[in-house]
Amino acid sequence: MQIKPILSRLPALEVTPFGPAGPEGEYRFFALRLPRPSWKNWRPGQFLMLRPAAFGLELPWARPFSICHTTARCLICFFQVCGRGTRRMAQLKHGDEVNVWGPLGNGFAVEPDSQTLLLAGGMGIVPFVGYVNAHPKPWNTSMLFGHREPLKCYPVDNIHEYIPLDSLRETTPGELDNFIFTLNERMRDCAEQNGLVLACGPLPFLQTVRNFARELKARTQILLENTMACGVGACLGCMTRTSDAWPTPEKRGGLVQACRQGPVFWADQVKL
Amino acid sequence: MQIKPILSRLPALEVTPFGPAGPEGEYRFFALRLPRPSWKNWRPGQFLMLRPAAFGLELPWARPFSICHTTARCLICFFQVCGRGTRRMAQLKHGDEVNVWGPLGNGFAVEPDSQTLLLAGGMGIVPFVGYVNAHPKPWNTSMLFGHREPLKCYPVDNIHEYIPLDSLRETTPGELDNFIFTLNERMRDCAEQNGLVLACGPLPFLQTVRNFARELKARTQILLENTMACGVGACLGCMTRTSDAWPTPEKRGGLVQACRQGPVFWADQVKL
Amino acid sequence: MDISVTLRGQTHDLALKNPVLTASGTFGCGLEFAPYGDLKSLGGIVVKGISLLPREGNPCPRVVETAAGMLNAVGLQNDGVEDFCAHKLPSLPWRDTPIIANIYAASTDEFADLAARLNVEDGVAALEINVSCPNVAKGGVLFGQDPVLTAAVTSAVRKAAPRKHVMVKLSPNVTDIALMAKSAEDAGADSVSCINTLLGMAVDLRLRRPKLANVLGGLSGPAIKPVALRCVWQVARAVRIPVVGVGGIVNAHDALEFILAGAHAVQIGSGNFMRPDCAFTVAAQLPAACEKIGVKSMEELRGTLQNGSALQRKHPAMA
Amino acid sequence: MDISVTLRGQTHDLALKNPVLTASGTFGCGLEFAPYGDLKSLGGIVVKGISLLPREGNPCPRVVETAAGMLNAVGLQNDGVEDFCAHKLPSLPWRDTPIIANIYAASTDEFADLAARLNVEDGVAALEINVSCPNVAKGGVLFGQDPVLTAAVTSAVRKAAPRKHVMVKLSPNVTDIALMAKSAEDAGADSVSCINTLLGMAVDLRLRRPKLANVLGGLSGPAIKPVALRCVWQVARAVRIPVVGVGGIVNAHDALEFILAGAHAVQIGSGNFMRPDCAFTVAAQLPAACEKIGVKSMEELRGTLQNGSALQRKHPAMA
Ligand SMILES: Cc1cc2nc3c(=O)[nH]c(=O)nc-3n(C[C@H](O)[C@H](O)[C@H](O)COP(=O)(O)OP(=O)(O)OC[C@H]3O[C@@H](n4cnc5c(N)ncnc54)[C@H](O)[C@@H]3O)c2cc1C
Ligand SMILES: Cc1cc2nc3c(=O)[nH]c(=O)nc-3n(C[C@H](O)[C@H](O)[C@H](O)COP(=O)(O)OP(=O)(O)OC[C@H]3O[C@@H](n4cnc5c(N)ncnc54)[C@H](O)[C@@H]3O)c2cc1C
Ligand SMILES: Cc1cc2nc3c(=O)[nH]c(=O)nc-3n(C[C@H](O)[C@H](O)[C@H](O)COP(=O)(O)O)c2cc1C
Ligand SMILES: Cc1cc2nc3c(=O)[nH]c(=O)nc-3n(C[C@H](O)[C@H](O)[C@H](O)COP(=O)(O)O)c2cc1C
Ligand code: FES
Ligand code: FES
Repeated sequence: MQIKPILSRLPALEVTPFGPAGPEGEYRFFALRLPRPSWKNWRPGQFLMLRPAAFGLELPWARPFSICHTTARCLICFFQVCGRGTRRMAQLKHGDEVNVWGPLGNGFAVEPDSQTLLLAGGMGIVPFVGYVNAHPKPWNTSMLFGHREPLKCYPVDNIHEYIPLDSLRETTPGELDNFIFTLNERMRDCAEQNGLVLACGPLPFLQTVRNFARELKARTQILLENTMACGVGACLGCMTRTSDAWPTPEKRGGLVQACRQGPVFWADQVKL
Repeated sequence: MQIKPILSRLPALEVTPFGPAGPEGEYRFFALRLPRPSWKNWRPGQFLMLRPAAFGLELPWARPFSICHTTARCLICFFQVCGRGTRRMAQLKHGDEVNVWGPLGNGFAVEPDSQTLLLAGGMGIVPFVGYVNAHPKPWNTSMLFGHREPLKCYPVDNIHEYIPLDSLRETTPGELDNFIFTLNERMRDCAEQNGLVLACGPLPFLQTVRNFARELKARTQILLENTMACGVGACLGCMTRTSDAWPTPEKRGGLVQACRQGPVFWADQVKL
Repeated sequence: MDISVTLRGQTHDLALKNPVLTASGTFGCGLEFAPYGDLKSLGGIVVKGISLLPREGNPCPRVVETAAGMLNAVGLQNDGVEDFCAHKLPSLPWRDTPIIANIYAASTDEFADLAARLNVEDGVAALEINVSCPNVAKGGVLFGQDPVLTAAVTSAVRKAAPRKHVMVKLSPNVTDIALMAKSAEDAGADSVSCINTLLGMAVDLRLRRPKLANVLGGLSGPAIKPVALRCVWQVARAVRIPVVGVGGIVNAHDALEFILAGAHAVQIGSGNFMRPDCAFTVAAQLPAACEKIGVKSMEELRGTLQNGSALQRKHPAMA
Repeated sequence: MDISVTLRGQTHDLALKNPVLTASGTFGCGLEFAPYGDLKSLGGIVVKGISLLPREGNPCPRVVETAAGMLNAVGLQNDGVEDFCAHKLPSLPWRDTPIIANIYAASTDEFADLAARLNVEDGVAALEINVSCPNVAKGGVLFGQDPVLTAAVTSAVRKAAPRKHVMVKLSPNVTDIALMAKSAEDAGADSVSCINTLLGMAVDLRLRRPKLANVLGGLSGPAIKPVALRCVWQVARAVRIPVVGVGGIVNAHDALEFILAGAHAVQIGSGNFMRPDCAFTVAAQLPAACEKIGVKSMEELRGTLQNGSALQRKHPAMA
C-alpha cells in the first residue's frame, strides 16, 4: 500500500522560532507552516523533500524533513538550523515559494495494541509528533526524550497532550550516562512485554539503541537521517548497508536506499 | 580631488515600489533606502557597487548603481528590475544586509553659471536627482526626460521641485521621432549659449546625443553604464574605447575603464 | 510547434519527439520519477549506468553539495544487465519513448559483451557508452582520456550492437575534447553526448577528511554549465554526427542555449534533484521558450551562434 | 598565532607573513584595493599579468557572471613591463609585502626577456609564470597543456631570473595536471600555483551570440572550488615543491580547506569582486579560523587530509 508522492509549489505561511534566542539573538529551532498539499494520507516516519525557491542555483538540493504534523489545512515541519539550507529556511517570509515533494519513504510500524516505546534524541522527536497524534491507542505509547537544549526548543506540546513524556536534558557527561541507563531500563521493560521500540535521533544515539535492542531482543525500528540529494531513489547517495537479517536474500549485506527502503528500518536488519 | 571610497555593510531600511504594478501584480521600479555610509561627500554621476548578502555565492558580482540622493541619515538608490540581481534587490526586507562600496568614478561637471541641459532616458534620470539637488544655481538647469513607462515609475518629484522638467513618453515610433526632434532643438539652444549638456540613459539614446553634440558642437558629457564586475578598476571588464580627443596621448584610441576614468565621459572623447 | 529532432547517426538514426532526455545516474531507471510527470512526454530516458555484472559501487558518503553544483562518487552501483533487462526495462514505456542504456565496463571485451546483450533487447533504442570509468586493464587511465582507447571501445560496441544507435559520452577532463569526439566519430559512433562530470573534490575541515569516501568525485550542476557549453560548441564544430548537450541544464532557456551552441538534444542531470519534475518541465516549456525567441523548430536554432568578433551589446532604446 | 609560511623553493624561498595572496588579474596592481584594507596585511600581492610590450587585450564584452562564478576573456591587457616597473611597482609596499609579478609571453624567448627585465627589480619578490596563454608560435596549443613546453618555459625563466623565486601557474584544462606540475618542478620551478581558469563559454539566446566577444573565456569563482581543490590535492602528492591553491576561495574556511588538501598558501581571485576587502578579511580571519579547528600553525594542518577509505560520518551525540 504505497502512498503516491506529490510535488507541490507552496507559499510559506509562517516560520515560528522555538525556545530562547542565543547569545547573538539568533534562534536555532523553528516550525515551518505550509498549506497542506493535496496528499490523501501519510504515515508518521515518512518525510518530504523541501526546497525554498530562495535556494536559487546555489543550493541545488532540496532538504529532507520528517513530516511533523498535518491539520486539515496545514503541513508543519520542524527544523533546526545546522547549515546553509536550514539557515535560509529560517528566513522564509509569508508567501515565499517552497517546493515540496512527499510523502516519501516508509514510516514507522503502528501496532495499536503493543506497548510502544518512543525514543527520541534531539530533533529525532519530530516524526513522533505525528506518530502520537495518529496512534489509535495513544495510551499504549510512552516516550523517552533526550535533549541538549531547553525543552521549549522542541515541539513537545503536541506530544504531552496525548502521552507521558519523560525528558532528560543532557548538559554534562554524567547526565548522558543517566540517560543511557534509563534508555536501557525502558527498552528492557518494553522488550519484556514484547512491545515495539521506535527510535529517531543522531547516529550515536541510534547505535546505542541498536546495541540494546540486540542485547534485549527488543523489536526495534530506527529512522535513519542519511544525506539525501533526491529523496526519490535516483542519486544513490543515501545508501545503508543491510545485515544478514534483511528480508530479501539478494540484498543481504548489500546497500539499500534510505529514501525508499527506509528511512525507517528494523534495527537488526541494517548496519550502522 | 579624489573622493576616497568606503566599503560599508548596511542594513536595508526600506524598498519602495514606484508606479503601477504590472499585469501579474509585480513592480519593476524601486527606491532602496539605506543608512548613509560614513562618506564625507560625493558627486552626482558617481556610483556605488551594491551587493545584498542574499546574493550568496550564486551571484558573485555586486551591481553598479548611480547614487540617486542622500540625506543626512539616508542613502537612496533607485533601480529597475531587469535581471537576477535586481529581482533579489526588490525582495530586500528591512534589516537585510547590503554591502556597499563607493562613491566611485568621477561624476558630472558642475558649472554653476552655465546653462545646463540634463538629458535623461529611462533610468538615466537617477543621477540627475542628486545633480539637481546639489546644483548651486538650479535655475540655470533644465531637463528633458524621455521614458517608456508612466511618469510615476520614476523618481521625478525631487527634480520637479527645483527645475523645469519636460517629459515625453515614448509608446509609439512617432513619439520617439518627436522626442529626438525635441532633443535636437534643446541641445541646439544650449549649444548656442555655450551651455553644458549632460546625458544619461541607454546606449542608443547616448549615441543620438553624441551625434547631435558633434553636429552642434555642444559641450556634452555622457554617463556610460558598462557591465562592471568590480567597480574599482581590477577586472578590466568595463572598458570603453577613447577617441582622438582623449586628453592623454598614450591612451588615445585605447581602452579606459568606465569605473575609474568614467562613468561620466566627455562625449567627444569616447567611441560608443 | 514541432520540436521533434532526429539524431542522424552513421549507422542508426534516433528519432526523438522532443530534444529533452534525462542524464544517466540522475533519473534512476526512470520509474522513480513517474509520480512527477509523464515519462512518455520526455524525448528519451537515459537510464543509470549498467554493467555486465552487478556492482556495489563506492562506500558512502557518495554525494556532496557544492556551490551551484554537487559531487558524486556513486561508483557505478547497479544490479547488472540481466536485472535491468528482466525487471526494469519491461516496466518502462519503451514503445513510446526511446530508452537509452548507459553502459560501462572495465575492458573493451566486456564492453562488447554488454553491448551484444543489449543489442537483442527491443526495449533499448540506443547505447550510451560511458568512457569516463576507470580502465582497470590500463592502470587507472580512463578510456575517455585517450583517443585510441575511445576509438577501440566505440568500435567494439558498434560491432557488438549492430541494431542500436551508439552514442559516446565524452569526459571534459581532457586537454582536447574535440579530439576525443573525432575519434569516436571515426570509430563509428552515431552521436556523442557531452559532458560527463568534472573531476573534483571536497573536504571536511573539522574532521580533516575528504567529504567523499572515494576522495575524488564528479562535479555536475549549474556550476559546470559554462564548461559544458564550451565543450558542446567545440565538439559540434569538430564532428558531423549529432551532439547531445549535458551539464547544468535546469530550464528550457538553458536547453536552448545548448542547442544554439550546436547540440541536437540535451540531457537533464542534477536538475532532477532540484525538482523531480525538472526534465518534464523543460520538455513542456520548450515550445513556449522557442516562441519567445521567435524560433519555429530546433533546426532553425541549432548551431546558429554568430561569431563573437562582431559583438556589440544591444540595449533597448529607452526603458 | 603565527600563521607565517615559507615557500621553500629549489633555488629561492619565498617568506610570507601569512598564506593569503591575491590572484593575478583580480586585484589590479594592488593599489586599486588600498581603500579597502592595508596592503601590508596581505601575505603577498600577485599583480595582474605583465607582458614585455603593452597589449590591448580582447574586445568587450570581456566578463560575464555565471552561476556561482564568472567568465573572463580580458586577454592579457596591460601596459607592458616598463610601465609596470616605472609607475606601478614604486607605489606598492614591496618592502613589507612580497610583490609577485604574473608574466606571460608568446614564446620561450620572450618569456626569458621578460624574466630578465624583472630579475633586476628589487621590488619584485617572485615571478609567477602564466603558462595558460596561447602559444602563438605553436599554433594555438597552450604552453601549460604540454609538459615539454611547460618545462621549456620554466627553465627559460629560471635561467633568466636567477634572483627570483619562480612559481608556475598551472592550467586545469589538461588530462593530467600532476604531469604538468612535475614537469615544472623538474625544470627548476620553486613552487606551483593552481589553478588558472577553466575554459568555458556563455551565450545570449536572444541575440544568438556568445556573451564574450572572444567566444571562449575562463571560468572562476566558487563554482570551480571543487576542481581547484582536487588539482591542489593531486599536485601536492606529485611534487615536493610548495603548492599555492587558487580557485573559488572567498573566506578563511575555504583557504584552510586548500591548506588541508596540501597547499602552502592560497590566492584570492574572483572573491575580490564579491567584496573588495575579501583578501584582507581572509588574512585577518585566518588565525581565528585556525583556533576554531584547533590548529596552531599552517604546518600542523597542511596536507593532513586523512584517507577517505576509513570515512564514517560523525554526528553530534544529541542535538
Ligand atoms: C529522513 C530525514 C528526516 C529528517 N528530518 C528532520 C527534521 O524533521 N528536522 C530537522 O531539523 N532535520 C531533519 N533531518 C535532517 C535535515 O535534513 C538536515 O539537518 C538538513 O538537510 C541540513 O541542511 P543544511 O543545508 O542546513 O545543512 P548543510 O549545509 O547541507 O550541512 C551542514 C552540516 O550538516 C550535515 N548534514 C547535512 N545533511 C545532513 C543530514 N541529512 N543529517 C545529518 N547531518 C546532515 C552536513 O554534513 C554538515 O556538516 C532529516 C533528515 C532525513 C534524511
Ligand atoms: C555606473 C552605472 C550606474 C548605474 N545606475 C543604475 C541606476 O541608478 N539604476 C538602475 O536601475 N540601473 C543602473 N545601472 C544598471 C544596473 O547596474 C543593471 O541594471 C544591473 O547591474 C543589472 O543587474 P541584474 O542582476 O538585475 O541583471 P543581470 O541578470 O546581471 O543581467 C540582466 C540583463 O541586463 C543586462 N545588463 C547587465 N548589467 C548591465 C549594465 N550594467 N547595464 C545595462 N545592462 C546590463 C545583461 O546583459 C542582461 O541582459 C547602472 C550601471 C552602471 C554601470
Ligand atoms: C549522482 C550522479 C550519478 C551519475 N551517474 C552516471 C552514470 O552512471 N553514467 C554516466 O555516464 N553519467 C553519470 N552521471 C553524469 C550525468 O549523467 C551528467 O553527465 C552530469 O551530471 C552532468 O550533467 P548535470 O550537470 O545536468 O548533472 C551521474 C551524475 C550524477 C550527479
Ligand atoms: C578578470 C580575471 C582576470 C584574470 N587575469 C589573469 C592573469 O592575467 N594571469 C593569470 O595567471 N590569471 C588570471 N586570472 C585567473 C585568476 O588569477 C585565478 O587563477 C582564477 O580566477 C581562479 O581563482 P578564483 O576562482 O579565486 O577567481 C584572471 C581571473 C579573472 C577573473
Ligand atoms: S536520496 Fe537519492 S537515492 Fe535516496
Ligand atoms: S568594473 Fe572592474 S575594472 Fe571597471
